[in-house]
Amino acid sequence: MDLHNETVEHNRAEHAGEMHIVRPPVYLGIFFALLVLTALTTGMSYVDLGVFNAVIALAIACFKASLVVLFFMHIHYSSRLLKMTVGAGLFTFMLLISLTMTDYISRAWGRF
Amino acid sequence: MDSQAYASATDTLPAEHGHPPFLRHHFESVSQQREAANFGMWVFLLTEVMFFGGMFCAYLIFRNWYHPAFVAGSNTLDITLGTTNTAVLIASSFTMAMSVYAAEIRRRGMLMFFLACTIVLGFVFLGIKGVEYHQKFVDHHVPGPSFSIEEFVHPSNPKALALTPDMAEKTQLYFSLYFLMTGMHALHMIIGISLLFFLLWRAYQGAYTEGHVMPIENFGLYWHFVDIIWIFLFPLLYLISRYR
Amino acid sequence: MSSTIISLPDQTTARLPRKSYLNQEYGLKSWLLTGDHKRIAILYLISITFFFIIGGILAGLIRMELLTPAADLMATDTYNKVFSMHGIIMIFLFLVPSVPATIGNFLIPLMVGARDLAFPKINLLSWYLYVIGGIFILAAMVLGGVDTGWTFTTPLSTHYLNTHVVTAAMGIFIAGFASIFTGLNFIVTVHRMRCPGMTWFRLPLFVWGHYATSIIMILGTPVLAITLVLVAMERLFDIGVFDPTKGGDPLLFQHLFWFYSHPAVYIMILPGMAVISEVISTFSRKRVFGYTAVAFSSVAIAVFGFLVWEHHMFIMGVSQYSALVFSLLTMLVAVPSAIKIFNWAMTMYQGSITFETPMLYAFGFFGLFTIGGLTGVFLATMGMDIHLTETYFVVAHFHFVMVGGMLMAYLAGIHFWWPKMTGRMYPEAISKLAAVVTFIGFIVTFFPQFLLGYLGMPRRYAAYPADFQVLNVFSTAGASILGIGYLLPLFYLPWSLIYGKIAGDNPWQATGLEWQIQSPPLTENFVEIPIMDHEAYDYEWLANKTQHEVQTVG
Amino acid sequence: MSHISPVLWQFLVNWLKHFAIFPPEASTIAPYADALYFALVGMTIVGMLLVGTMVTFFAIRYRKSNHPQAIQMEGSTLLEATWTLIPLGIFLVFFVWGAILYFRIFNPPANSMQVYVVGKQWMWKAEHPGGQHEINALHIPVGIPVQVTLISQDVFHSFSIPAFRVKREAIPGRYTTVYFEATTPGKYHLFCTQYCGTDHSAMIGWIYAMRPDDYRKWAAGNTSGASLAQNGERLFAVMGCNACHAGNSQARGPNLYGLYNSRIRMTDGTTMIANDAYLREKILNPSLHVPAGYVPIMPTYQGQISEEGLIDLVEYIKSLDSNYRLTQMMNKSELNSAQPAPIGGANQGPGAAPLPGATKP
Ligand code: HEA
Ligand code: HEA
Ligand code: HEC
Ligand code: CUA
Ligand SMILES: [Cu+2]
Repeated sequence: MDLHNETVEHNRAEHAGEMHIVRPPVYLGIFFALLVLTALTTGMSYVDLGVFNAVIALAIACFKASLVVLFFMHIHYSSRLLKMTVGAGLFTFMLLISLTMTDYISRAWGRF
Repeated sequence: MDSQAYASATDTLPAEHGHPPFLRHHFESVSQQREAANFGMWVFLLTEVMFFGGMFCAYLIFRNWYHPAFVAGSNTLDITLGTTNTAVLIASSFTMAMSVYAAEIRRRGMLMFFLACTIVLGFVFLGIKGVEYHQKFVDHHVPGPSFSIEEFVHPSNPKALALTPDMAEKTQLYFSLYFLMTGMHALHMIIGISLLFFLLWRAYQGAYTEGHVMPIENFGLYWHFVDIIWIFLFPLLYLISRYR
Repeated sequence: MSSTIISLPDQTTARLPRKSYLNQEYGLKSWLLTGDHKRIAILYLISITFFFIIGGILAGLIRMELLTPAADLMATDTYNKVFSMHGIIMIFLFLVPSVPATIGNFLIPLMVGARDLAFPKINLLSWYLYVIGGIFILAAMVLGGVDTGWTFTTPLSTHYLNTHVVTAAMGIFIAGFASIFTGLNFIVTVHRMRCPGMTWFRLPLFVWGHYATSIIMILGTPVLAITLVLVAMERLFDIGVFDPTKGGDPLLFQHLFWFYSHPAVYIMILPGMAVISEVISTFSRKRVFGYTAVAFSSVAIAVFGFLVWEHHMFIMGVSQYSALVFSLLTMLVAVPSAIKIFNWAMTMYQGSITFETPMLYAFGFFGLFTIGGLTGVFLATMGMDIHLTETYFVVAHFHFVMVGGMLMAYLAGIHFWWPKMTGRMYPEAISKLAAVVTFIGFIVTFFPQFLLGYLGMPRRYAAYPADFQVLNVFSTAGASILGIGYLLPLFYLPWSLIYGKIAGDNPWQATGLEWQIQSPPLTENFVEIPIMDHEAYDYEWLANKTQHEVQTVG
Repeated sequence: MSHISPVLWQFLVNWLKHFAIFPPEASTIAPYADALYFALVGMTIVGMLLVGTMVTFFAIRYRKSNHPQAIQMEGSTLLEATWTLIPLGIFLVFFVWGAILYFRIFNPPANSMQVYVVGKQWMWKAEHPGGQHEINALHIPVGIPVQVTLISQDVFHSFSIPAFRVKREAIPGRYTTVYFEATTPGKYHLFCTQYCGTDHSAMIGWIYAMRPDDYRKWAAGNTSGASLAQNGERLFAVMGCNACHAGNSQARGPNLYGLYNSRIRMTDGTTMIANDAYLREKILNPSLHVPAGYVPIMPTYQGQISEEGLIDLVEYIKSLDSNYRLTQMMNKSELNSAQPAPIGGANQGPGAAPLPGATKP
């Protein structure tokens, strides 16, 4: 039962080694970064930047989310498959939003 | 081909030799099982992304249509509580990450400590959320028959911008989305906390510190995901044009 | 017609294998708590057949009502409930799980050389969710019905009906999670459970098709779930997101619903296409022509399928510019289907073709799906859609693709793998008859509906102007023929469980891994995990394989 | 006859009486739609023939008894490219063709006659600018482009005239439009094609396409006395709109003369065109878009005014625009004059202007 994929090159990379163990200092660093970013985003919302308020708030949120995904959720250390899975989710989510928006944005154009 | 040969062969199916007890029969190795579970969890999180995606889509549209109402609605939320809650949730994410670490280095006590921390922080979050919900009830800002736009048409705070009644009506939409999104998020938290109790109990029995870290890791992924949702909900719901 | 390809063992001596997944354990409990993907597939098979019969009876009622122009058989609101339940049951409880949850569930681990799906418990959970969802929907039906149509159009479904909308929506919500879990299992299994040597491009096209389907299941279905939650919230708490009087937008519902429901139509066809690939290859005794093109076209359909949903809303007041974008994208998504059709046709070129029942169903699929798909192009053509939308033309289109395409493929698959699932052959002559009757009945039922549609007969009408009657009578007459066609397998397949000939391991002399093991298979599928050392559909390998050599099983 | 069952008998009679497989072509759009339809049918036949002959021919030629040994092959990039690109090309042609037709149907010419249709469960209420109201029927002149402005009072409905090959959804809360120009006088089906509840299949009616003079006669005989714009003017006073929109410089609200179809600057810098939808939106949700230079003090009339009332108001405000008045008013005065139309067509005596479009070649 132990013929463990010796012949298969495609599984080799994914099987390579045990899973990476992330050390507490990294977690701690991310934790503080997230706290700082939370303070930052709250602070920024008190400054009037017009449309850029929303843009910056979202940019910071995206950055925070990436930190969580990459380090807390170990994607930084994971196989390409998992990276692509995350990408696929993001992509489909963007499809839902952006293609729906083609309707909402252009409804007011022209005569209609 | 002689199928009998195969059938009889099963009688002498090789017994599980030397495999850890948690290795399920249909997997060939521990790492295969672990990677399958890990990948499966990620695929499940994809479905969660799309689940929340529908609500984000609705939010985006109405926020653009009724921006003043959303600003007004957002400004009634308590920013201190909101920010605190964000910090609490991030902290719980951190303790959860530490739990994973504890399981990986096989420290039962440490694992249990961090799981317990996560549970406590989870409850703190829900508690604060409960306080916020309660405020909304008191203010008649829960969509439904008792919803009142009074506050938005004649704001008690002289600095706040008064809305015309028709726009003020739209704040109800804001609060609908607010309750829907935070409610869905809270539901995920409640499910998560229930699971945490189970994990804590199993950790106490020593289930995860013998190399079988997968359940902890996977739960960690779930918990971080719930955190991420909040990371987006917070600026979207609380931080619209606070400078007003 | 010669049936030479069937190579059954000598019936006088042949026995079913002493041990198989069917007799590993006995008792109801061993079935209801099983983790075995094959048993779960059988559970699914039984339950979807149950729902198909209910859906079919409802279809019969629809056609009976439409025999005459007046609403005389039933009141209009009854009719509305009948077609709503017909649509809901047929789509969510029959067609979506049809091939994936039965045939796919049974075969994917066998085909990739695994002992089971990655998560057997989740697989079982999926079946329970399906059953619970089904019970909800049946409850909604028994308690008084739902009359929203399967599309739940707001604000009709949220504010203007007092039927059991929430119950039905929750049923679909739950059944939706059954579908998500099936898809999740398939994806993980295909990625993580392939046996040594089973590279991506050695996978049978059946697996590719299901992989593509699973992508849609996991990415699309949650959006349906949240949409139904919103509908329920709107009904229960009046939250207003779909209510124009509160500033909400009913079109948002359409966007979210069709974001799932268009890709869902590909959930409903890709597994069928997956079956056809296997059938055509086996009975032409040739590797599928352009394997990579067929494999990638499945994935292309799955991905592009997410980009076209607005073609269901062309006249609903969406922006004309965005309609333009979606029409264009719809044209693009039609292309991979064409690629597949041509590749299958070319597979037959220089083959050595026999006409077994699965092959006859596959021929049916060819004709009917091509018509159905090309009429989809009519609908994707914006200006034409204005006239055709919401008429019987659409009804005909989707029955051609769903019934003529997917249901035919499903029946092809059931017949094709029946010997593997049960160890016995179905009766060949009568099943060929059933295939032919189904085809003829189908054409008579649904072809007139294209004409009706162009004449302008609206769908979801209990009563209609007398001008349309002649064609409707044809359609009803056809439906009775069709009903007989579907009834036949319902009798002879169970019959064959006891009286059918013993099939042996590989009655079709097919190349797939699943055919190299005993039928019915063992609970653990393989005695030893096989090592794949050849391409899919390698008939030379099969021919060279001596009787007692067992490359694929160890 | 007793041996023939009643159903079968009815069937036979019906067969003879109206065995239609093709709807009448009764609008200027219909020939375009039919041309596209036949082209698409042609594509289907070609596609079917192609696939059908391939499959049948191979099935016969390479059946096992004839061709016992299959010859293996991989694939062919050339063939693959052929059957990717050719269908793609064909589909793209239809995309362009269909898009042209779509824009033709949904973008009426500027001089078209206005009709308003309100859908509600389960009836169609049509209103002509001249004040004629009808239920489940619509009388229209042939040879004149008619723009139907649709709205629903409750759920989605869909306004479908198969003989004209046009259809458009009536949406709650928003105007949609569709236009057609009938060519052949006659009586045509009007259907509600969007499922809208219990009596969806009873929400049907007739379109009466009439020669212009017949139409005029009909219009004259059915007017309720006041035109939509006149009703709207009354409402404008009753609802107190006058108070702010008096049209003078002291007024608190903007002057509405000439507003229709003009381009307006908003406070947020964007511009909008004051079309029907804008006017309706303004009355219900005035603070959604605020014209530059004004404070949003206008009250909302949401819930105080029916869809019909809104249509009256909108029509009134539209009539304040001289261009619009020019194309429509003549038509209206024509209808109000209630004189029998002289033989010879649309052009009438002094004072009455021709029907818009009647002079079209
Ligand atoms: C299995 C399900 C299924 C499948 C596969 C499809 C496939 C397609 N569908 Fe269909 N569709 C439905 C199920 C399905 N549909 C349902 C259920 C509805 C109605 C929902 C409701 O309102 O209730 C619907 C409605 C529907 C509409 C909306 C109609 C309306 O309401 O106004 C449209 C519009 O674009 C459309 C288009 C298409 C297209 C372009 C394809 C394409 O994918 C088809 C591609 C296939 C081919 C094109 C055939 C193969 C091609 C060839 C062999 C090439 C021929 C050769 C030459 C041209 C040279 N469909
Ligand atoms: C998988 C999907 C599926 C399948 C298989 C079918 C199968 C059939 N459908 Fe269905 N249909 C839909 C999906 C499907 N349909 C959907 C989604 C709608 C839209 C609903 C909506 O508008 O919301 C629809 C709508 C629909 C309509 C339009 C209703 C309307 O708009 O007013 C009609 C009308 O003819 C129809 C007919 C049929 C017929 C005759 C069959 C036949 O193929 C069925 C034949 C099968 C049997 C008859 C069962 C086998 C026989 C028995 C079990 C014996 C007992 C039976 C009798 C005694 C009759 N269907
Ligand atoms: C209290 C005063 C007031 C009343 C009453 C009022 N309006 Fe207005 N109206 C305004 C003001 C101020 C504006 C410009 C600012 C805005 O859009 O809110 C306006 C804008 C408009 C516009 C848009 C004009 C443009 O240039 O874009 C229309 C159309 C309109 N009103 C119609 C009506 C109708 C119809 C009524 C009655 C049913 C009505 N108004 C009643 C004050 C009023
Ligand atoms: Cu109104 Cu259907
Ligand atoms: Cu579609």
